[in-house]
Amino acid sequence: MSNLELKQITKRFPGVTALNDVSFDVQDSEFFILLGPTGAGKTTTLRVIAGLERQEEGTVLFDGEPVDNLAPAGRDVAFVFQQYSLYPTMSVYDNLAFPLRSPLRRTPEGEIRKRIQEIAEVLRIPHLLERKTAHLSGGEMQRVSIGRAIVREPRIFLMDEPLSNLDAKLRESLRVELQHLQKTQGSTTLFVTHDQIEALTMADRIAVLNLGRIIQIGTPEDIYDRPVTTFVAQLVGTPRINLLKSNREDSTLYIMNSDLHLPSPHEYTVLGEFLLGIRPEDILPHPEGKFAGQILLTEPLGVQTVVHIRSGEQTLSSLIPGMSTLKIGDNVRFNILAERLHCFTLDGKRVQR
Amino acid sequence: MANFEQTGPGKPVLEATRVDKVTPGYRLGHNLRALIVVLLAIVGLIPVFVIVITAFKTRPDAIHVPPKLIFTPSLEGLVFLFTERASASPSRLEELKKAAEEVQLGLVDRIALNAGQEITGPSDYVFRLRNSLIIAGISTLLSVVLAIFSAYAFSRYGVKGKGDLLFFILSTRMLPAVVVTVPLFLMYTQLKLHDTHLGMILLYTVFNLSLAVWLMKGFFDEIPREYEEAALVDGYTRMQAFFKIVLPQAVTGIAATTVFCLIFAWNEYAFALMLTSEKARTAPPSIATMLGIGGIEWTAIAAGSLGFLIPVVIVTFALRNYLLRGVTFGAVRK
Amino acid sequence: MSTTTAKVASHPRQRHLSDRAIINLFVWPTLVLLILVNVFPLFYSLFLSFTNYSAIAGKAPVWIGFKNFANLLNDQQMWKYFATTGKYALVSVGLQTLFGFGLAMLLHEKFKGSGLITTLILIPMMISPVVVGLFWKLMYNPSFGYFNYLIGFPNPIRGPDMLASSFARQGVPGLALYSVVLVDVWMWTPFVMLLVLSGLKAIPDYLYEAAAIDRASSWFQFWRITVPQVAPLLLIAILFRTIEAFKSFDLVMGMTGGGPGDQTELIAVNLYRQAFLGQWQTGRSSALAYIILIIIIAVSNLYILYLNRMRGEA
Amino acid sequence: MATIELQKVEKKFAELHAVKPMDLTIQDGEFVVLLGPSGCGKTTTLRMISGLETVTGGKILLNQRDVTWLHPSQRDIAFVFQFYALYPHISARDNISFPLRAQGESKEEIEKQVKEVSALLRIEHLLNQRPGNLSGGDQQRVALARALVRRPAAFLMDEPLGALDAEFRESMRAEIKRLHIDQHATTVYVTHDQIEAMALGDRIVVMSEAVVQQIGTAAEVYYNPANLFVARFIGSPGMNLVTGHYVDGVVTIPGTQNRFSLPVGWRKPVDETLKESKEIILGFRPEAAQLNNAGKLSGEVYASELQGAFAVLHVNVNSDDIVHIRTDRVINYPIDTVVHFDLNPEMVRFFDPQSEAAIQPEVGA
Repeated sequence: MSNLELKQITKRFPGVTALNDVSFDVQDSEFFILLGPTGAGKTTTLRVIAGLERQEEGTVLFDGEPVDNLAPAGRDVAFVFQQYSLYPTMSVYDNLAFPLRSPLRRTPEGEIRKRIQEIAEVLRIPHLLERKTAHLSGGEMQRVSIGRAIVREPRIFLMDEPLSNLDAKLRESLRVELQHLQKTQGSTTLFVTHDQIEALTMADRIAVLNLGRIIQIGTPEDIYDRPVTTFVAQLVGTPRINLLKSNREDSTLYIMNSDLHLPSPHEYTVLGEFLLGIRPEDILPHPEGKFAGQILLTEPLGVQTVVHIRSGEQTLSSLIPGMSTLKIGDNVRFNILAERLHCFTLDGKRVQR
Repeated sequence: MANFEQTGPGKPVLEATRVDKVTPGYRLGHNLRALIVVLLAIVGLIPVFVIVITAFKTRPDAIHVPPKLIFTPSLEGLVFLFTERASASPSRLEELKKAAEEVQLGLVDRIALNAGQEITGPSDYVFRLRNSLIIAGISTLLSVVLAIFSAYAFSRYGVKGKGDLLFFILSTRMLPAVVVTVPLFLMYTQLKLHDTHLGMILLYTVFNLSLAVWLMKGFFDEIPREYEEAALVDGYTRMQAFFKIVLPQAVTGIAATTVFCLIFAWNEYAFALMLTSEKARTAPPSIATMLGIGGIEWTAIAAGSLGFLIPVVIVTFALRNYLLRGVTFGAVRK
Repeated sequence: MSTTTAKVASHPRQRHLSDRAIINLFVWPTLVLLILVNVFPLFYSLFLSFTNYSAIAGKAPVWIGFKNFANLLNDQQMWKYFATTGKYALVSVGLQTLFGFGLAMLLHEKFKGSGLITTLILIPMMISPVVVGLFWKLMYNPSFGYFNYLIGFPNPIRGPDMLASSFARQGVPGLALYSVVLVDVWMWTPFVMLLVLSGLKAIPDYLYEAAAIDRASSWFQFWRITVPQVAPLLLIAILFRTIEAFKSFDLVMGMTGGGPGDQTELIAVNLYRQAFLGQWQTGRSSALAYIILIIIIAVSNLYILYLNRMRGEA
Repeated sequence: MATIELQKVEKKFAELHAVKPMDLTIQDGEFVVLLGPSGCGKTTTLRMISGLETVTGGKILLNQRDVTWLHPSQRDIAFVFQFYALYPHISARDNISFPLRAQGESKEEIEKQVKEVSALLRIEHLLNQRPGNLSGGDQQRVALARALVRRPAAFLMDEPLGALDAEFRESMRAEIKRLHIDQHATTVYVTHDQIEAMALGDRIVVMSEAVVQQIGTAAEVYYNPANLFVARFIGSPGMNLVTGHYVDGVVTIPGTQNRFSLPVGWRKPVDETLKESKEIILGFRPEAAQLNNAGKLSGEVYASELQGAFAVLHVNVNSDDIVHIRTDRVINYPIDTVVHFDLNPEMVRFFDPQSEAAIQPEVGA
């Protein structure tokens, strides 16, 4: 497998700059995820790497060597599309064999048959080989398209939201399988998604992309615990992070139009108004909690419950494990875990701590 | 691994039956509307029905006043269509009748005999039909092949000025044939293409090209680009991707386009009338002039029209779901 | 993973065509043919329209400026033929729209066999117009034609002779034109029906379901849901049929050849007469051809513009 | 408001049994969710209540009135569609006021109610717009306003959040719940998303293949699934279901030395249900397992997933059963390392492999 590097890639379409000075690298056999809302430029990035799109500026390097003037065929990358990932007119076997029969590889048929048997075992699809692609379920289709990517042992795997069209339950199980497969194959993978759960659960490292710009690159823990902007903070974590307008006077943080105030951690240097970010799981209802509020709404989700609390004019959402017995309208006392607070300037930039 | 896709026998297409759509009153209205439409369809097809029965009538039955519905069918129309005849003198008729008793005369001659005529040779209808087939067939083949390539280019690449280019191609079809034939006539006479198969094939190819390009572009637009791009990434060139992945998926589109071009070329009259006279004359102009020479040869004309009509009816059935696109130049997709 | 397949040879010089090459290879043959057989003759005839050339006179064309156009534009006969064509287009398109819309509304609700019926109704428009002309000529025949018989005039003397524009032997001007219009309507109503039907099919069910829940009157459902959705397609059908009506030549030639007199002398038929039949006035007919060309391009531009605007909304 | 009663309601399309005979009673002001995978008959059931679908058998009562064959508009119900179903050619205001105009309300009355309901849903600034140029979330708000304005006896909602993109869905879910609390209108809500079902539903009707699998509150359905389907479908990831070998009080997982003895109160019911067959299914939610090195059960790590506030460890307990264990954040177990864990006895469930039904413990487990 090889490693991939993008240096100052800029891609413009008439009237819009799809990618603006994007640079990141993917180490050998790393599972790297590009996370961002629809229209952020994720797919364009993949297409530039695969050579399906020509970038205006910047270079794409495989193992340190620029590949910009190589045709897609010559780059030896595998591309798993979100939809239309299988050739409709061919059987599953022919789909899997197609890349191996390309003029570049000319793999002998015997070799192809052996490789395909192997892959079919790994992906548990041997019973599908002779079936026409039209007769496959969504899950089977994506598994075969992943198989087609693996069978040719490409230098790099590019995956464009392969799970997002699948039914929720299937997505859960395929996520686990894909992660296991990648770890055991050690294949360098660049995976694109807008689903933050997929990013957090599967990635070794995540790059958050919005409007064609890289906002943050880091491990799932970095992105979740140390978001550099309010955009990243709100993108990951359900329910979304509470962002409360607050004010800092010497060593206490006062949350606007509520009587909540917290001792300010000494490293917070900002003075005056700022945005305080509190993850719902860091707000813990507790009989002797320091703060008081009133229950607006409870949303039981099975493994945990979202409790909407109003304190003063501010509404906070908190996340408590298991099923809560709190009723709407009850008064509730709660604590806020001080060690995991996030502090942003009013225009959304993280104040370093 | 819990997979909740209820594949089963495929999700059935359930016809929503709303409560107010099953009341007796609604049912009655529904059946009434169905009846009216069926009646209208029948009335609409009377002319076609008339052609069919006239083709199998004898001449006297055909011009019977009032029009005869019950009649003994005869092949006279067909025989007259395919033969040149002369009316035989009474003495000649006697001779032929005697020959008929000794079973020397073929069925065809005997039919002519009943109508008091003697066959002198084959008519030119078969020759005209052959011209129609050659010219329509080859021109359709050419226009479809050319259209496949240019339509693919238009569909996949933003060819400069694509909008007006397509319109420009279409405009050649928007004009009355007559407007184009005046200059063509002159060009063809100078280039010795007048009344030649080549001349007509060239014209019909271009005539059909605009329709074929628009139709094929519509069909190509419906094939997702991801398939070709996947082939590129799998190590194939753009041309190989076109032949191995795109074309196999466009087969139904190509079939529909071919048949539409065939129908338009087969039915064409104006160009054939003005740019051919004898050698390359196709069926439509020759059927129209048949009326002139043979006097009231209605049974032959009906037979000729029927022969010309049947392939079209069969094809209309085969093409049911593509009709919308073909007739509106692919502008409206079903 | 066990054996590794043949690694991709490091970027072999593959014989593959750049996109630019592919575009040229695929598009140029079509363009060349179009230019040769369509564009060149149009320019050639533009030149001729400014001359007094006649194909059979054997004299070289002599430049006469706009004389041809001037003669044509103030020749009363020409205006008569334009008027006949306009009347023909107006009436035939009007009736086609009415009947087409009605038929589509009836056929919209599926019933057993509605697919078959729809296809049967579509047959007339697929037949060669000149053949249609022929067998309607048979239908209209006063004595043994089925038309008179079906509308209750079995006796040829007291009945109408449609194509001779007479009723019980008295002249009825315009009857021939309207009998040709009737055939045009018979042939092309299915076209309008097809477009309206496809518009109706595109309306999502849940709009009617929401209307049913909101106790909307069927009048509201027709004017607020059905008509706005179908209007664009109906308009395309009307524009399309107007252009076709303007072009019609085959049907008229098959039935009346422009007669009786010049009652059904549509502009395209007259152009044929001037250019070929006997008169051979090539220069003048080229000028007439250009007048028709300009009118049709104006109308079809409306069509293309409308189509793009409609696409924009859809 | 209204009570809704379904008595033996059934639906057949030719030979396909879309909804098998079903009984359901919905109390006044209750929020009931019909939950199940696509094609399980939940939408057909909703459409039968609304009259948009005829009934093949059984009766539907609205406030004890038989409405089975009544025209949809005479049932005093409002229907919210997945794709909004707003009339495209008229403004949002006209869309909302439309049902009132049809009822012949006076102009001022209509004006007042439209103003009131658009304030409630915060769409006053959108009233003059056409639905075409509104975002998905706003269109659904207009559709909700149209449903609310006529104060119907009951609200029927067919996956209203299905077509919205992620960031709208969470806020709209809370809004629908708040609306229900303010109006306490009887609501029947269809969805395939079990998170939505548990967040919104007072009671949840879990359906699959045209049959009701279980009716219960979010807690009942989550903690006491009636059968294997409900256990697997509810919860993300679903309940762990491991087939074991049962011999007098002890469940052993074949192929490993994992053994688990039945907690108190389960011995008699399990013996009675299983009689002589030796197969049993042990079920437990991911949060019911705690990692600890001295844990009695063990397996190799297959994969691990950080899910934000917590993490899930996927462990191979035998050749093909993978178990999901919820852990707090600090996990970095490379693949195939052996981990040990224990099960919280109160959260353990047992199922009979033949009937797939849950075995009920003696005393409230």
